[in-house]
Amino acid sequence: MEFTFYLSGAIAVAATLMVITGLNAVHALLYLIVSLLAVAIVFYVLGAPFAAALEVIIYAGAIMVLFVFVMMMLNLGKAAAAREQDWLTPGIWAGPAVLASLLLAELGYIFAQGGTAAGAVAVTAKEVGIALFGPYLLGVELASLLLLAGLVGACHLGRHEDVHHGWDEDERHENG
Amino acid sequence: MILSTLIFILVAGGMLSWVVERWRPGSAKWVALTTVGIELLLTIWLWLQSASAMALPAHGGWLAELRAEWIPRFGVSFHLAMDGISLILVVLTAFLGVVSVACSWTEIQERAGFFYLNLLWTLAGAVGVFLALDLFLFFFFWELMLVPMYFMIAIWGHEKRQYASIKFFIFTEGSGLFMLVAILALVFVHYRSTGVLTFDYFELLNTAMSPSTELWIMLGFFIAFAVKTPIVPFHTWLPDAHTEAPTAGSVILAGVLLKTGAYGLLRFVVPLFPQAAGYFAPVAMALGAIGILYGAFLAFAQTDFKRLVAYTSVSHLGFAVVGIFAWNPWSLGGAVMQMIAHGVSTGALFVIAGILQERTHTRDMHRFGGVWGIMPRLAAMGLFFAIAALGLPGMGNFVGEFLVLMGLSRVNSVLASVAAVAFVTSVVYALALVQKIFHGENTQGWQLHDLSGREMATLYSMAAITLWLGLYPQPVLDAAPSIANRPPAIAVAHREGNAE
Amino acid sequence: MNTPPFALHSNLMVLSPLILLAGSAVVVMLAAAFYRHPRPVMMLTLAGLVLSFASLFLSQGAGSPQVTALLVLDHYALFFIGLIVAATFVVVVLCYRYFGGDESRHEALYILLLLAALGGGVLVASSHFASFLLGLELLSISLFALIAYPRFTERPLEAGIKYLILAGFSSAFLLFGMALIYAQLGTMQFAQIGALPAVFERGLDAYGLAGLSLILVGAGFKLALVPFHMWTPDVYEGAPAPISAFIATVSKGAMLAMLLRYFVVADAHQSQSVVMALSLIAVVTILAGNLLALRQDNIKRILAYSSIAQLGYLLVGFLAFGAMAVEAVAYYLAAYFVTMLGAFGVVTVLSRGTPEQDSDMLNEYAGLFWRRPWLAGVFTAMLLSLAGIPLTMGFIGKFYVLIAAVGASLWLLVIVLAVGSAMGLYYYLRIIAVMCAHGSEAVTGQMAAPKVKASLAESFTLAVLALLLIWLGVYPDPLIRMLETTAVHLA
Amino acid sequence: MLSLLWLIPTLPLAGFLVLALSGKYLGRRSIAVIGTSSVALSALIAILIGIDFIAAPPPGFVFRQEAWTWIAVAGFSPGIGFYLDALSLVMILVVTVISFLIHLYSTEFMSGDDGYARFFAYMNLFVGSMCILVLADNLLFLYLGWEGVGLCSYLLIGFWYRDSGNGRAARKAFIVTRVGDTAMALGVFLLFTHLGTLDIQSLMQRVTQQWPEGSELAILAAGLLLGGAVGKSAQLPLQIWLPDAMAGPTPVSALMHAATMVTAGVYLIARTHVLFSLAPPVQLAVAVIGALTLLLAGFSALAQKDIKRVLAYSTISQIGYMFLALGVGAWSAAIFHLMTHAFFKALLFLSAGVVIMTLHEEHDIFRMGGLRKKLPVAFWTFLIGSASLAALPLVTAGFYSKDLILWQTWSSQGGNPWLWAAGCGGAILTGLYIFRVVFLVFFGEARAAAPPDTRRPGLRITIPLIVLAAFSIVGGWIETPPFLGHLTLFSDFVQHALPPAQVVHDGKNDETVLELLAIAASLGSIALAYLLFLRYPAFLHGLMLIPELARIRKFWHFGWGFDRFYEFLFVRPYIWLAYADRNDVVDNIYKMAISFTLRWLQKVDRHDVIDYIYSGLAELCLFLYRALSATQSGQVRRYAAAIAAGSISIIFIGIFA
Amino acid sequence: MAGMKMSAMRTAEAVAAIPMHHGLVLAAVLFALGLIGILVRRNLIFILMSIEIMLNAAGLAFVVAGARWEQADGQVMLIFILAVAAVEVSVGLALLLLLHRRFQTLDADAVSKMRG
Repeated sequence: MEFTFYLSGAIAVAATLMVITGLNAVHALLYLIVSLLAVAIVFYVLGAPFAAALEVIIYAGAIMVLFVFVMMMLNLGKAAAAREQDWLTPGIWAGPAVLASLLLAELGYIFAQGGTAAGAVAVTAKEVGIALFGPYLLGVELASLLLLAGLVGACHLGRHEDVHHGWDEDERHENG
Repeated sequence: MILSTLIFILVAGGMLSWVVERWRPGSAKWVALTTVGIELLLTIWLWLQSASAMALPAHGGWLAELRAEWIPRFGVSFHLAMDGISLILVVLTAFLGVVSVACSWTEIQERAGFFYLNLLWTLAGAVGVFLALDLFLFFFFWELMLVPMYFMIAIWGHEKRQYASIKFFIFTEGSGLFMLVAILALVFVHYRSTGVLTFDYFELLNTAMSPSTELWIMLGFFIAFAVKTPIVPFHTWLPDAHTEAPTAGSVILAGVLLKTGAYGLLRFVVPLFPQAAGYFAPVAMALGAIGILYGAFLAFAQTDFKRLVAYTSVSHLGFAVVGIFAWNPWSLGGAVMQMIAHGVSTGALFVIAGILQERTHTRDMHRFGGVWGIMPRLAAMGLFFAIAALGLPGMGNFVGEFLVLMGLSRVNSVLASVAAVAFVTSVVYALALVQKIFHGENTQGWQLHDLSGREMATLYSMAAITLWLGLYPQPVLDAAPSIANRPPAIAVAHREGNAE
Repeated sequence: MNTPPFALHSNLMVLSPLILLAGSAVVVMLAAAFYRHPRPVMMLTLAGLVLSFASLFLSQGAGSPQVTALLVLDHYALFFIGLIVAATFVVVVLCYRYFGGDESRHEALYILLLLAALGGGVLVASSHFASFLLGLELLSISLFALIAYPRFTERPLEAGIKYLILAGFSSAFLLFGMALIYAQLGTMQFAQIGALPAVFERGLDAYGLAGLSLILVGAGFKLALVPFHMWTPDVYEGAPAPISAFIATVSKGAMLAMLLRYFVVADAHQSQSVVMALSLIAVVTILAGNLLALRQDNIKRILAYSSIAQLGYLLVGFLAFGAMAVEAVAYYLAAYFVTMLGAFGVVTVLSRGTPEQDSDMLNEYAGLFWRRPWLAGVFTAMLLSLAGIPLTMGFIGKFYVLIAAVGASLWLLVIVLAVGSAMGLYYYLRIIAVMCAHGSEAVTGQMAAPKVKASLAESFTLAVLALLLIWLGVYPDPLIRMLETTAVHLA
Repeated sequence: MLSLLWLIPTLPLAGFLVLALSGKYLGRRSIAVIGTSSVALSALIAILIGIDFIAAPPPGFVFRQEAWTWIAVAGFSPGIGFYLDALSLVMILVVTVISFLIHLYSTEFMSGDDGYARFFAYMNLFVGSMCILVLADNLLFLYLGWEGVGLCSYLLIGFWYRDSGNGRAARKAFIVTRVGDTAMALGVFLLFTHLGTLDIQSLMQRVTQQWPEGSELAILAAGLLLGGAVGKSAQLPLQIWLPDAMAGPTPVSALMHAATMVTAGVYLIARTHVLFSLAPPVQLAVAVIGALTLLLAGFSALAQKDIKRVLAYSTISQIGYMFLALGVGAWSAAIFHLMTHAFFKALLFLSAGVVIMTLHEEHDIFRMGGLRKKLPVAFWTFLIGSASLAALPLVTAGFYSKDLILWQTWSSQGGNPWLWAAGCGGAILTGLYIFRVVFLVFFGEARAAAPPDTRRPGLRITIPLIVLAAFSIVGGWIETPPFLGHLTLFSDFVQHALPPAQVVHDGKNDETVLELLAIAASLGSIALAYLLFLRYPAFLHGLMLIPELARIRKFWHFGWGFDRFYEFLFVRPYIWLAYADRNDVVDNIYKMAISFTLRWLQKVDRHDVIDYIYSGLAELCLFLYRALSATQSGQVRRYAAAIAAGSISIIFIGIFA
Repeated sequence: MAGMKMSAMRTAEAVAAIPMHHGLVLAAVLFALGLIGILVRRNLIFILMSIEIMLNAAGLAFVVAGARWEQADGQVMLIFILAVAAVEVSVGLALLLLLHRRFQTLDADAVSKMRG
């Protein structure tokens, strides 16, 4: 079991690395899905089967599908990949890499202080459900409102045509 | 009640003149004049009343007092009180208020309503400063009077008004923040030792502090007052502000606002921190003496009339500072006298500069000369006040300077000798002023009409007051002892210093 | 989880302000779907806000303020919810004409505003990481859409994208920090975090410190503290003026209130090092905020930088910790709300004549004093309040903060505050000076800014704000009395 | 009668006020009437009071009158009060009477001038101030008069204000005397600090009670007062203002040199003689200063071309005699000489004024000559004045006073032969330079560029001349040396206020010998002048061809180079520094400190930051503003990087601090 | 295994005993990679993906911590994070589409007109 954790962890890291270095957005997205799936396995190994399932269904499923849709709409081709190639000059990596490694070093230092304990029992879907609709009831309600906000926002922003004048003058945009 | 009336009249008068001007242009100045006139009458009435009251020791020197709850959470109350020194400064403020309204009469044509609003509110703030005995309230007024003054400079000022107004505001307001911090520190020191959170002057008067704490807190106050007074090297805002302000602004700045700084030293710094002021007195006196000489020195080299006068203010107020920190009856009397006399005489010089500028649109002294030939009355007045500025006996400034130096020579005769050099340097600048403007040849061919009746009334009354102060200064001097009678430890410190 | 005994009725009563906000969002949405005209929608929104505000008094004392582990609607929370609701009210009033009035369809705006207000309300009432997260995100998500609301105009879009990326980025930090604290203690409830005396496993206290630091990053982003401030000017400039007002007030205020609660309840102020870091941030924030504004020519950017500096001042009060600090922060926030709403309100009113870009360049304000004296007067009052000049709430606020800080002997911060305030005077005065300009300078202003009359509602709102500013600046006692009880409840 | 004392200064002051306020509306006639009558009245009152005083002396030969307490602060209570004793009576008589004569003279002399009212206003103020100075009962009030005199000298020297040279001379006068005044003010502080009063009489009492002779404080106080006296009386080293003061109208010079102003120093020392006698070193200094001044000024007078400058140097020189007398303790001799000098010097100036007026403002004696016939009144009066100045024996007032001084310089306690020798040398010089003028101006042939004015002086000019000439002759007969009847009216009278000189070398023979020597000096010098300037002028011309001598002459002409010396030492540096610092060095320090910092910082950014800058501190802020602004790149990735960096720092502080 | 706590009340299956800090290190690494992604990429799609990576890493950290304490709270938080991520992505993608429509680019640097 432990081995599964480390293996899937390694896969997640490798796949994520591919995501951030990838040139082709669709490929990168696929790597991201791989990474998410690997994380789902980690969840399972850690005794969180419900989380693992959600990770697969919502994250790797629903959210990533959104990305796919958008990419299909934009229809990014070879030109996009070439532009990525231009943007990703080697020099650009140095600063972020330093920052990230500093952060990692700090976090690593913290983790090295302790935290060797481990959970021994899995937390089942049932327990999660009880928690969700017990103490976290209001959280769920809020999450629904959060989704509502996202819905309204995305709806407004994504609206293609707008018959009214005022601020949203599509004509101007189309002419220009 | 009368005290809050003094402030309220000005506030209301300002509002009224603004409103009235919108309703009927040209009437604002009448409203303003009436307001300051009433104020002046009230204060003079108070003064006459007080002459008897001040003699009574039972009053503790306080002529009137008003105290009301304001912000109980901080122990802040609306506490006004008036003793002799506040009284004469309020009288001065009211008088210069009349003068400044009079000298703006024709100068201010644009947006007169708003101008008089600002003018009267500045005066209200100054009166508040002179009357407030709650440190919060004091600070409140202290900052408050700057805003309308800022507007006066920024809107009705001369060429570099933006620069000057912002510099003025940042210097004074910024230093005010140090005072605020110091006030809070003092309040908390008091709070920790007594458990009472209060900003009341009397309560805070005898707060026990460690010497270093006392020194630091005192420095906070000192910086604010030093900027306002101004004490070299915090004076650099002053020449700009005085030069760029409209005439009324310069008059009020020099006559009233600078006095708030000296008043602060007198009312707060020394009484609240007697020991620290004692340690610090040599430094402060040295700074004052430097200011006396430095201001006179720089005044000589100026080519801008108002700038010259501005530097003379630095010099004159240096006497006040020295007098306050020498802290004996003579020097204190001299300091108070100097404050009043400087207010009138320098105010008059600014009025003269304003009259000239209104007619010629320049303040550059190179472009003047021979004004005596065309405006003899103005020139005579200019000569008179230049002479007052150089401290000729018989004029108010002399009494102040002489008493200050006499007091100082008791404390530190070397410093007194150094400061006395100003007797010479002041002659140098005053005569240079007279020479460059009034004497000499009228090279520019100015053809100017002499003083109008209004201007004459203004200047003559100021001249009369200067003479009166010089020949019978007793009413003013009588007001000063109410502070000096309470000799705090600074006097002891001096005495010890002398003994060594 | 130690859920209090379930008492539906009283809990609903207690929750009523938030429920009403959420409910009105839903009602507004439905109304907008059926009756597509902005005016009734706006009216409904206002009604919802008024109701929510009214229910604050209902909520108070209706029962135990703790509703589940997530929310606690104590005095403190109610005060800030009231502030948020009132601010939202003002923003809604400002938005209506700004976004085109009756001629334009902008119903979604009101839904989003209500939801954002709800997010703010949840944030100030949260007593648990989950509600912290959800409130924060509710606020952020609504703001993304609000900032980019004029969708095809360039600057709002840019601002929206920037805000989205950085908000997501910083939330990730925040979440990671929460996770670390959770990993250390096994609880996410503030009160329990504060109450847990011992750590079960040694070596874990660094988790807590790092977690707290990361939470500060997330909060610092929302509060625009240096060095997490960089989005602020761009977003303020890009966002529509009323929305900038909303970001400046509700978003920041809610986060600060929340953070203060966290620090006090979860005993975070015991961590010396984090407090030190925060002090450092305060110093840098004050200085950088003021410096950045010095020669800025865009009013909205100046206000943005100024708001950065203001948050620095607030942080000084914040770092005093204790009853006085809570009061100081609350008062200062109230003053800050009034001031920022007023300032952006003026910008909003002036911007209506310029569709492509808000009228926010300094030269457009030249001579405003003579063209539109009342508007300029209000703006001046607001600027003076920001500068902390007496007669305004800003002065009392700064005074309060200084009292708290001096009481806690935070000398360095006090000095920096003084220095910063002195610097700040320059750019506030610069604006005022420009507004006072007359003659040729003023002509450019006249050319640049066409005259648009303020609507009655706008004028009324601005007048009320200005009066409030001065009334509470001269006689702050009523508000202070209210705050005293607030502080008692929290600390 | 005595109770009218206060009117003496008040009347001229009132005249001043009337003329200053309403001079514009008055005609010339009424101006002249007001201006002159105010002084005339006060002279009249002075005379009446004098008669009263002598006839019925008040108790203790002292009369006091206080109008009101001027300043009263904690024991310091100088009043506006007058003090009349023998000394001040003599002074007040001299001042008012001579002033009246000069005023009368001026009504005609100045009749063509624009500033007629202004002139009389100033003159009245001058006289009023001088009366205050003389009558003041305390040092502060005296100081008021003292400064008032200084002011008026400034106003009157610069009376013709259009010419900037006059302004310069006027300012020089005021500033130089003010240097002395400052010393005096310090002396006043010192006296009050240690003795607790400024009332002159009680001060003198306390001085004797509290300070032993030769005590440091006494020396210091006397020295400081001497500073004031030296300034006002134009003695070394502050004598430089007086020659330039000739820029004013001639009556002003007369007034200043004869009655007012320059005598103030002498009066001050005489008034406070008790203090000076307690400070022997200072007294010696007074004598030495007097001796040196009289010699230096005598030489300078010899080298002048301007008739008024000759007279000016002569005044310096004569005041030197008075100082010499004061220095040796011959108080009454000094005052006596003061009086006679006032007569003949006023006379000299006024008659010189007639000459100058007639020759169209010609001052150069080498362009005059042969005026004896054309201006008989002027000639005779000038001659009388000169004779009196040169101490022509027996017939002139100057002889008696100067001889008294010379004798007491030899004989009194503080005297010594060197001082006597200096005085004698000075006497030779005096005769030489004044008769040089007489011979050049009135004898020989006319050398004037333009023909002289045909107008002849009217009565208002001649009457004062004649009266003064009479005084210059008669004035000395009230005090005569032993071998000439030994009248001592003057010293007897004055001794109520001033003690007689402590004579140590008594002896009639000595005195006679010395008197004869002095007479010889006087006569010899006149003869020498005759030979050199009238008889054999070629000899002198020949001498002047020797460059060394010419250089010495030039050196004397420029008053021994004092002017240049001060110019280089004080004036130029002050002006230079002031102008260099016109923009306020403090402001610049702020700016410079910051621009240095900036230069250093600017290695990052070569752009000129200083251009935009308002003020110094703002520069730093602006620099930081620009630096910080640069971070606001608009690129979201950079912003994110800042957040990341910030988080790293916070965590670092959080876990490691 | 040290510190293991068996709850008799729960019928639970044993899980692999992964020390908490190992899980957290994994989360931190993923977090750091996401961070690099945001700082390096200019394409908005990649930036959004990187944000997802970071949020996911935070979620992972919660689950790891929840596992350590054997509580459901960690997973509950993950669910909330999922919701947040979903909403953020949806709004983000909507903005991305707008950007593309307006500028025909996905370059984040293209929208940097406002500065200073």
